[in-house]
Amino acid sequence: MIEASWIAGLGVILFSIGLLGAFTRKNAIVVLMCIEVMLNAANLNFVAGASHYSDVDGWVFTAIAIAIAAAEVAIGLAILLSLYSTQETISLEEANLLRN
Amino acid sequence: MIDDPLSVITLVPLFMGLALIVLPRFLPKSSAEGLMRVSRNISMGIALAVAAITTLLFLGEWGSIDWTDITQGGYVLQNEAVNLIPSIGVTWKVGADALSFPMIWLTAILIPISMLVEWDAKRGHLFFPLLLIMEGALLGVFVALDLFVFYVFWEMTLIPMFLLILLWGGEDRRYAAMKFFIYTFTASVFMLIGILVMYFHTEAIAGLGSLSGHHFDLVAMTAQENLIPSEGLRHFVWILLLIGFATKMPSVPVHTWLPDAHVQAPTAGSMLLAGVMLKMGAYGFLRISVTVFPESTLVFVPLLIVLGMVSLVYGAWVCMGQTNLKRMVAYSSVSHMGLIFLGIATMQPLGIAGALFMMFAHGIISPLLFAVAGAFKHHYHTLEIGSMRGIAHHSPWLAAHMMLGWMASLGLPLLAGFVAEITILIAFWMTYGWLVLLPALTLIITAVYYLNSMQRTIFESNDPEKGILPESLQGEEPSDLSWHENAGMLTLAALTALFGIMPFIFWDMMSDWSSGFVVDTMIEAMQAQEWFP
Amino acid sequence: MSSMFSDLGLHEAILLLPEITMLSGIVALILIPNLGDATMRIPLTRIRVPVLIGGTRFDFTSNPRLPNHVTNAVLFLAFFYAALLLNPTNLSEYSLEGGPGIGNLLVVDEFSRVFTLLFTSALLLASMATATRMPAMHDVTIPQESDSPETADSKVMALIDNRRQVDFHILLLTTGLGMSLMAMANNLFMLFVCLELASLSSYILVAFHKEVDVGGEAGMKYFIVGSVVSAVGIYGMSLLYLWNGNLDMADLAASWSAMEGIDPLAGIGVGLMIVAFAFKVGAAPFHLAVPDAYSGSSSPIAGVLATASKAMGFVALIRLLVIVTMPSSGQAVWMLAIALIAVVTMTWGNLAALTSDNPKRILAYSSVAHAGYMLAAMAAIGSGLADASTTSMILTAVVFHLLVLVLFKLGAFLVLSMLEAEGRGHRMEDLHGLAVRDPAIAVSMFVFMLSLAGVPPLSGFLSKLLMINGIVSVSAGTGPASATSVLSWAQGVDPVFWLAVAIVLNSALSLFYYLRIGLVMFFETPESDSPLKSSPSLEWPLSLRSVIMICATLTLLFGIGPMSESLLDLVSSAVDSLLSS
Amino acid sequence: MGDSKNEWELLVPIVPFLLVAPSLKFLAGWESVEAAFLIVVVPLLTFPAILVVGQIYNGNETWKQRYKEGGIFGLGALSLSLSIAIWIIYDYVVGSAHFEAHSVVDPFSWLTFDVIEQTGTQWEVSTGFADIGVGVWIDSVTLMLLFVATFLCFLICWFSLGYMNTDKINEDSNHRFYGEFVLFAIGMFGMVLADNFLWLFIFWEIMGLCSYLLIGFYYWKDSAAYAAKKAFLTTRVGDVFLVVGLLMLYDIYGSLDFAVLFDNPSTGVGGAVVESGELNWALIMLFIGAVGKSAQFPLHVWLPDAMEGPTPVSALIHAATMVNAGLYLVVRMVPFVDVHVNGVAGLEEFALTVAWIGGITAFMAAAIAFVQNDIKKVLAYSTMSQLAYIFTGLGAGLLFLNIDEHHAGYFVIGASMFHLFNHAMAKGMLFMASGSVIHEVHHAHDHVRELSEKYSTNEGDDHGDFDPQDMRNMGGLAARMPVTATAMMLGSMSIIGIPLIGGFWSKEGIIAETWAACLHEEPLMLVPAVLVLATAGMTGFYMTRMWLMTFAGPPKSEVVGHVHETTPWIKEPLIILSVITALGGFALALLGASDYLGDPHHAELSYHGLLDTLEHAFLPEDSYLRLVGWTTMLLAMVIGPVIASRIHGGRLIDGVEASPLVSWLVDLSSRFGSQDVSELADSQLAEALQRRLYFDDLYEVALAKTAIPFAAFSAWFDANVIDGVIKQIESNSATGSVQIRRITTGSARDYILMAAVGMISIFALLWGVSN
Repeated sequence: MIEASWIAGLGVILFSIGLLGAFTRKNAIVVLMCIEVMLNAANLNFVAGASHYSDVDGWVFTAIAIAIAAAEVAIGLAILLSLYSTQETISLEEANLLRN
Repeated sequence: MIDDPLSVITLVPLFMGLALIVLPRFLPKSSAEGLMRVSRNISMGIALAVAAITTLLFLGEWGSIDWTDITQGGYVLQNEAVNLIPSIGVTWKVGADALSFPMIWLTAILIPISMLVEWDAKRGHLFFPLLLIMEGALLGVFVALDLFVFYVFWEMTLIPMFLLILLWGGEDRRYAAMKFFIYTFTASVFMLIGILVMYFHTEAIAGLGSLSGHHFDLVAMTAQENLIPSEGLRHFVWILLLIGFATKMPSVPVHTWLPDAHVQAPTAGSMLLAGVMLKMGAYGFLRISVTVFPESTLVFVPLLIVLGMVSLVYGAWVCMGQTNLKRMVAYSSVSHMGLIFLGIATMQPLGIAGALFMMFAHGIISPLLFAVAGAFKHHYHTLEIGSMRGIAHHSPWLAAHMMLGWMASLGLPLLAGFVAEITILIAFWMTYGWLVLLPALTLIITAVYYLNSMQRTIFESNDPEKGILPESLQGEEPSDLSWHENAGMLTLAALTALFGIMPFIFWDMMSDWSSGFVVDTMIEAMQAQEWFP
Repeated sequence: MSSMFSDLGLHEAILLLPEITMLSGIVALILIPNLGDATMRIPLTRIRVPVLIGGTRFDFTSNPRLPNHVTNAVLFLAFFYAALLLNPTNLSEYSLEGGPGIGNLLVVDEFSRVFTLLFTSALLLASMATATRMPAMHDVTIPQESDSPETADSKVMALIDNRRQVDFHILLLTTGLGMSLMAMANNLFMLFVCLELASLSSYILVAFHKEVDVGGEAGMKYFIVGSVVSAVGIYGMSLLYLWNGNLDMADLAASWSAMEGIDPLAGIGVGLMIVAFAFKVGAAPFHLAVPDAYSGSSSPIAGVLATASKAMGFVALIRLLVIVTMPSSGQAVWMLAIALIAVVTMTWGNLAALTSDNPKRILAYSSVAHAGYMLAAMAAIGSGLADASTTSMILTAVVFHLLVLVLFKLGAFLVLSMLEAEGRGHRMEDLHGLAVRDPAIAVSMFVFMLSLAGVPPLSGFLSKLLMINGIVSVSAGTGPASATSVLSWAQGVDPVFWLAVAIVLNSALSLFYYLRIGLVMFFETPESDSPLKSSPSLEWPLSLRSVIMICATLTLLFGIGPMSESLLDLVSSAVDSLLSS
Repeated sequence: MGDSKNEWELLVPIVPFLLVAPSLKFLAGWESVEAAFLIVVVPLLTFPAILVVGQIYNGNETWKQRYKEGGIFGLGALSLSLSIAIWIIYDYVVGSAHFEAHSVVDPFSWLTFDVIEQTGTQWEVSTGFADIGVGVWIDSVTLMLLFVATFLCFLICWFSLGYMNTDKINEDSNHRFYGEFVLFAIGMFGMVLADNFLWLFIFWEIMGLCSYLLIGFYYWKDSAAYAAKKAFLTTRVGDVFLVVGLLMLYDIYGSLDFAVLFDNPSTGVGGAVVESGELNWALIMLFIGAVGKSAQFPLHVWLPDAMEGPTPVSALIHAATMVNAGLYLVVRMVPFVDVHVNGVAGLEEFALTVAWIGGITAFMAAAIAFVQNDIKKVLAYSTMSQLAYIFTGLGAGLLFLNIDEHHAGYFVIGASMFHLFNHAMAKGMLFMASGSVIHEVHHAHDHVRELSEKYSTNEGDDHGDFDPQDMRNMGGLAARMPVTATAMMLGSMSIIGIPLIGGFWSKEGIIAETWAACLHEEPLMLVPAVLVLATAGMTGFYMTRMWLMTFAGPPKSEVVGHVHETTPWIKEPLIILSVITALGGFALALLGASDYLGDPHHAELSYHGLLDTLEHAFLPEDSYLRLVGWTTMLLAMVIGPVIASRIHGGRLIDGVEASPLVSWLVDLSSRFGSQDVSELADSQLAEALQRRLYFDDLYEVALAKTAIPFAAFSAWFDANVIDGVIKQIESNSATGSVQIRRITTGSARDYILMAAVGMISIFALLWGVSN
């Protein structure tokens, strides 16, 4: 059995990748994916915790977190569509009518 | 008879003013117009009633009060404290003593006069109710014995004055109003921190402060032994309070809001600003800083002297360099307010009483000056000194009031300002000796700028028939004062002379207060600190 | 965990009445607009029974304003129930043994109910304002072949607009539901889930503002940044879970105070969660999307973000910082971070608002600044100098501020909303001469501005005063008692004291732009002098104008006098219920 | 115009005023001193009435003709003051029993207060400091000045009725004149009657105000406005020091009441011994005030300019009464110095200062008077010079008293006071006479102009530049104006000190005792002694010159031919004062006025013996003094006038006879031949004298170079530095605001980046704190 700390370590790496991607990439879809990666890092932690503490809650949390992530993506895509319909871009940099 | 006249004179103008502004909007169109027409008369009636009540109180006709017989730290006309926000210890508690009463009377008498002077103000349905609100707020500052309420009223005075400047002010009114508001507000939030630190150190009173365990009751704070134990903190609070009060007074170097505000304010606004609002600073300083923290006051006496001296001397020099009539008078206020600090710094009952009298005398004289300046602007459409000469010919009444006002301001005997100046100077000599030459010589500068201006406005037309008319008049024939301006100014002039010839009307109670204060409170601190200048 | 799913009894149902109301409101919103005269033939018979769903809609259900009315009614009911439940006797009557909780996840106490009040009232105001904001046309027909392309387009647009009504109001109610549940959450994960419910709804609400090009952009930014930080937050929470094996707050708190030093897992977890909540309250430097979101969304929604959403963030912060991670004595580990964030936030907000030329952005930055003030008060709690009563007082101040903020912050947004209804409200010029066009609204706006600035005797002053007072109370006594000079005292005093000075200086700075708004309303000539449109379609006795004026009046009444006292009492007992649990 | 009827019926409103004093005495049974306050109070009520009624009824015919625009009421109030003053003087002189306490009416507590003082290491409420009260103080000095003030106020008001109301230019503004005139009277009466130094100062300032207002009466004239300002400011400088002096006195004695101060000046507050050092400074400070008010060097510059006011004002305020206030103040300091009676020793420096200032001013003013052509300016400098005489005398007296030579001291102080009386009467009359001359010349000029305009249309005459005050336009008026010429002659004689005429007695005493002080006591007195002696001769010269230029010789302009005396309002006071000048001084000298006035403690006014008086004046025992006395007479009577005659003297034109009272003088003046002094007149010295020895220029330049730029700098500093800081904060915030808003780039990527940065900062902080 893999130690919980190893799983958590993987989580750290995933999280870092996600975060790094979130502020380096321009494409909103990619950023959305990075967010998913970060959420998955959290899920890994929950899973690791659940197995470490033998606690059911962790599994439940994971399930709910996945659901939240799904909702988030759905909403995100909808909003990006809406953005695209008005500004014809989904680049985070180019959509900058609002500033200062 | 009303049990609690102080609450009445504070709240009735406040709410009546609000009602007079708000009510017409809810009435049907026809009756609303009718109400707008009479709102001036109602406002005047209320203001006169308040003036009458305070005068009766003063004469002892009402409540049979002996104003010279109030024990130190005691108040008359106190009400049963009403809990306003008991969970943080805020109560509605009012009272008057010899320190506040002259200011109360001054406010009550100045409001109808300033209404009279601007009797034909535009948009009178707003103007006169606003003055009523102003009256309520100003009286609130002077009667409140709860620091929270005091602070609320203190800031509340800003709003009507802000609106007065904005709605009836001169060309550059927006800048002036903003500056006035922000400047004084900023300063008074420092004061607020000071008040809160004091609040934090109060001991609980039963039934108050359920949330914090403290209260804002000034009387109890004064009575509490050693309110703030840490000396450094005490000094810090003292300085925080001073920032608020010195800005209001105003003292150099935090005075620059005043000339701008004055130049732009309408006549009635200037009159109240100079007459009463500036006194709030001195009043608060005496009421809170000096009374509650006598030890800190002693420590900071050198600071007071520096502030006072600089205000006085520097203010006078700046005054001399002004070309705008209202600016000049405004700076003369700065200069005179400096004397108040000097009077307090003497730590003599005489000097403090002189400072009190200065507050009162300046409260009569400066409204006269601003009424004159306002009338000058009104009739000649200019405020530049020297652009109009020989007004003694065109407007003899205006010239006469101007002369009297300026003479009173430069300290001519038998006019109210002199008593204050001479008593402060006597006390100052007793404590500081030859340093008195500085304020004394400033009296010459004061005379110089007033006389220069007089020479170039009242006199010098080179022609007994015409005089030099300013371009701003555009060929119109200038006129003399209208009846209501004249009536207002005559009242002020009469008061100036009355209190110059018979200063004892208010002097006795002021002297009594300062003696009581120094003997009961200050001497202890002076001996503890071995304060022997 | 077993009790978590214990059957909900009548008592619980009553305790959760506001939430149940909102939930049924959502259901009703889904159903009611679809009610029609559709019938269904009972199979094998010729009897057609009306099934009501589908078919030609009734006159009543085809009213495009119906969702709005329903939402108003639902929110008002929820507000009303929450107010009823606030009565402690009612609360205790329906409480179960072992505290007023619903399982381990929710706790229904005065604290959560006060916030329900806050959320529902904010949403109610926004919903009422929306009636004037979102176009809705009665009796729109489907485009016919004979229509010209323009007519057809406009008919389509009108149909879409009518359809959006329901979506919008459902989202309002889900936001309310999420927030309200979130205030009751007793478990960190529950808290987060509810927070996400509200947040996700609010992302859409922000993007809902399709009349302008920037609506989508605003939604996108708010969403992207929000999602990133909530991912960060969830990750932080997962770290806490790893550390403790449990996300129950009481349990976390116990472990936290039992911990020797700071466990890195716990520390990092808390730090990450602070990031997530700091975004919600709009604290620097996580606030950058806030002004964009406010200015891109419709004003009522911006108002909700500035009040309810911010309050939600603060509830989360209070739970996390005061309940979970407050050590029994000494300075909290997060104190310095929060204090610094507070100072940066208020300064940034005020400074940025100074020269902004968009009233909505100004209000957004002002909202940021206010978050700074409240964070400063939180920092004072964390300084470890506050005893129980002072903590309670500071929290009271914060909650009180959040409550009255609904009146004058949302009130100001409502005024902007009225302007927006005529396609304006994005430039300072749009406010020009408002006093000429509608004096009552201009005066109300002025009152809101003064209250935001903290001018007595308005409620904004009282709340700010309470916060400063809290800071002063904890810190003023810390200077060395033996200090004989100001300098030596100032060196000795706890740095928390300077937070009060920072607030004061910032208040002064803020006056500039608040007064500027007041000035342009009164002293600039308006671009048009037609009177402001009142809300014609708000078929209540109340028009939006009177709602705004009521807000202004309450702003004054909650500032001084008996009403403020009763509100303070309410809040302080709510805070006590939080702290005692 | 031009009628010579005296409108006696106009005086009817005065009668009730005149009846007040008798009715108080006989009907109400008042003591005279009880009525003393009325001297001030009645004018105090009259002056606002005149001003307000005048402003309302301005231009009304009845008001103008019947009430002389308020002049009649002013005259009434002043007559009341005069009658009560005479009543008091009568009581005092006849039976002074009830005056012993001086301050007969209990002082009224004006300002009450406490003073705390330090005793050792304790602060206590002091019992030594008295309240500031107000009351009436009467002694011989008071009475002498009270008489001078009330009497001259009354007469000059009378004179004004003729002088002011007949001039078109004053029309519709005479109520202002009379109102301010009466206000001035209040100040003067009040100052004389005040029983403490503070009230003395208060009324002193009131006079200053009226002086200012009346000099600026012709407000539209730039020169008048400037002169008024100059007068007020210059005296203000002195007043400020006077105030400082008051503060010091109060600090020393704990009171400013004469009763307290004079009772025992050697013990101060709480019985402390008074150090001469501080007292010396206090007295010098007070004296600076007196210097300003009495136009002494170096604060003398305002007086000549003050002649811009109407002539009655010059006569009353700037010659006869107000300028004496300084002298009065110095006389009030006698008890401090008088070591014979409780005085403080060691104040010689103060005495010397007084004497020196007096000597310098006397000489300087006389020198400048040499070259003045404006008749009023000559009189102004003469006033300055004569006042300086009195200061010198007082200085000598103070010196004597301070070294316990009290006999000589009392005598010279008495002589000084007596000179004050003589000078006031003579100079008041001289000014009125000059006013008469100016008035008539002016009218004649108007007349001539009307004629010339009627008959010759194109004649380019320089009428616009005609100055009716310039003596170069006069000459030969002795024939046209007999009353005026006589009055002027008598007045000049009194000022010069022609033996037996009023001024002689007093001037003799001053010069002799100054020399005595120099020779016997204090060598430093030499300078004032020499200067006053020289001035005696110079006085002879310039007074004679003035008279001769005006009245003798051939007319110097065509206008003179049309001059004649018109209104009796002007003539009557001149005649009264001529009599007083000619005989009153002599009579009083015989009654021992000098002793009486000098020593309020002991002397009585009594028949003194003609021979004693004459002997003291002409044949003092001390041979030095005899020499000095005769030298004075020689200089004043002979040398000065003879030189003046040689330059300016001459007969009238043929066929014109002066009245016998003055013709002898005209004749005499032509007997000494003539001398051309045009070369001298062009010299640099004359130029310097013309420019008033450059003092005015010096002050002007000093002000323009220092005060004005400094004020402008202050205003600049305030607007740009102090307010600039505020504005800087404003603009810096705006800049900062723009900068900080740039961080909100609009790119969501940057926002996430910022959030990440924030996150890392939080980590760092948490990590830092937990370690």
